[in-house]
Amino acid sequence: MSVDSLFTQPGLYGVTGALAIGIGVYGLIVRPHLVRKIIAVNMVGSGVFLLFGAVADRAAPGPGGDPVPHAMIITGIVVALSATALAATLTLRLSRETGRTALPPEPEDPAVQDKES
Amino acid sequence: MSEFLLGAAFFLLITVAGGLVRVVLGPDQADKMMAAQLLSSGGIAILLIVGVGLQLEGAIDVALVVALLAAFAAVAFVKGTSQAGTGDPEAVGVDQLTTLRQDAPQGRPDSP
Amino acid sequence: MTAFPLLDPALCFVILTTAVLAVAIRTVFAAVVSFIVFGLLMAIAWVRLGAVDVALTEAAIGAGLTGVLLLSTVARIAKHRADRGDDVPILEGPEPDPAPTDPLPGLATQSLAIVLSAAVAAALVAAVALLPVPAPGLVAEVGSRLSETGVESPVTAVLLAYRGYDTLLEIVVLLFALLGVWSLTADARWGGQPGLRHLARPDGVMAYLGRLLPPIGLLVGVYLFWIGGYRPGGAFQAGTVLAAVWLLAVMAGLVPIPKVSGIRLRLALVIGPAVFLAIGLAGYPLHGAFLGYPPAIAKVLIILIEAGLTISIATILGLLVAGAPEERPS
Amino acid sequence: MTAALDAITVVFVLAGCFFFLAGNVGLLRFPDTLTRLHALTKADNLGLGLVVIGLMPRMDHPLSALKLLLVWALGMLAAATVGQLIARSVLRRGLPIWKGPQ
Repeated sequence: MSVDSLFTQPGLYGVTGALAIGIGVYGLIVRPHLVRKIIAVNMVGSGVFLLFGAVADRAAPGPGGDPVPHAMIITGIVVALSATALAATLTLRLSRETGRTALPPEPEDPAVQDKES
Repeated sequence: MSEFLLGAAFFLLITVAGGLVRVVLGPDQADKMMAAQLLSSGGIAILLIVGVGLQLEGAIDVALVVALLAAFAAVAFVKGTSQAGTGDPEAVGVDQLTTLRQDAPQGRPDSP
Repeated sequence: MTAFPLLDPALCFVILTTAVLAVAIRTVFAAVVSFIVFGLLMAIAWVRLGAVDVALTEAAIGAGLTGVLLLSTVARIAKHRADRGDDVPILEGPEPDPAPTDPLPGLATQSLAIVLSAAVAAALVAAVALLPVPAPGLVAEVGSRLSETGVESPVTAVLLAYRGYDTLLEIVVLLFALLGVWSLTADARWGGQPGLRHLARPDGVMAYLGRLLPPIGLLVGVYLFWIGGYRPGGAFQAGTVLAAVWLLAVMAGLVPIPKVSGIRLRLALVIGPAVFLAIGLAGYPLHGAFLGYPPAIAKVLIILIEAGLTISIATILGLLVAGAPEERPS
Repeated sequence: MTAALDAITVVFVLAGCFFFLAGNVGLLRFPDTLTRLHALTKADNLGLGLVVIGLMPRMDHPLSALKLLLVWALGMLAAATVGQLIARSVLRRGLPIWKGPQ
């Protein structure tokens, strides 16, 4: 296939989705704060949906597109919200019990000396 | 005509994206929330223009939903900054509360 | 092909900028605000891609519910820190990061993360470039038997007729997520009202908004529910909008959240899956298969299913964002 | 006739874009939170209104034009209430208020 397909409308949004997934993965790994991890995971989810939506748009260019991926993406967005709500509740429970908003680092990671423990 | 409309949408997008600078710099959280507010009303305008530009009736429904929920995030933010996280900044006796805050040391805020 | 070729690249650039901001910005609150903006821009991207149903869902959930959920989570975390005496002010003043004690991992981890995420992104970009030329799609198949499903909108037909089984499982997944959230309640607070007790000044602006918006929200919700049959819309979008305005009324202190142990609340939760399952099982005698709708009455069945779904989705999403009960049941 | 309608659309949409630009510049350059809030809620709202007026003649059905007005009304409601709530929140938290060029 060719690289210039990346510059068509679906290709462009597909690349945006791919890059959003990359940014989300980076945020998930680097950011210790749990709410930021939730945001990163949501970003990966949105990236995946955008990638899937770009594929759908290729199937039937112009308004409309392929309805099957659209239905799955709608279901995905709603389930992603419920997963976010569950993760947020877990974070709140950890915060209420221990007052901390990040998971304790693994003991053998020398780079992070958790001052509190 | 749709060339002009999509061009206007492009201009709006760039203008409103400038608000992201305030999200980064904004000294106070209210500034960041306001930037999000400007971006949402800019988004409504872009949705309307793109909807008309592409003859997409549905885009106006999307703009309707965004307009309906525009105030939602700001209300959640404002509640977060008021006493005990659930109150209303306009709670009764707010002026008295304000003066209390200035002379009270940074102690634990009482819930209203 | 597109009248103004600059709009899409600009939109993609701003989306990616907001994404980088949401990850790289200094404070948690700013990251949440960036994510709200990201959700809104995604809704515009979906309109540009021609997927209006998805744009509606993304606008209601991405820019609406997820933002409020994260904002109230950050506010509650700050409240917990304040209650514990960690003298961090509640989200006010020149804004300190409510969690200054979260150190970033060392340089080694960060550089490894950059390499890994760059590899993931590069692989996916390559995948996009290598998509087959005759783009695969099910547009023709969906269109061919659309008349038998009783609805004109292809997305609704896929959601409720062709792949009705997925949607049934999805509403059950939502129910389980809510059970998960409620099961995280402290034992002492079980049976209490979900979420925090919300108070507002009775004649204030928040109460005014809480009185004015819900009726309009109800109107928009019913409108979205009804046009689902022949235009972008449907149970999910309607349920999300109804959940949002209900939450607004709750935050304005006008509507008390019914107790977790309330029977009416539980009925509203279960009605969606129950109706869907009942109609699915009725498919055996009526049309010889689970979820088989006889074409003659397919439209009525789908509308019934969507009505049940709208009620349940609105209740579940509202309670999910409200969160686990925090008040002791009086 | 359509030329006149197109002219209306162009003029009003451009005016709307101008006010969005004004609102944005105000948001970026004003000295303190309350003045930025003023710039934000006034300018972007007028911008949205002008864009709506500009788009109304292009709608194929008069009811769609009314729907545009509803979107504008909701936008105004949101801007007004948010402006009031954020201003009150800023006032309560005792943030520095700009007293004019010293």
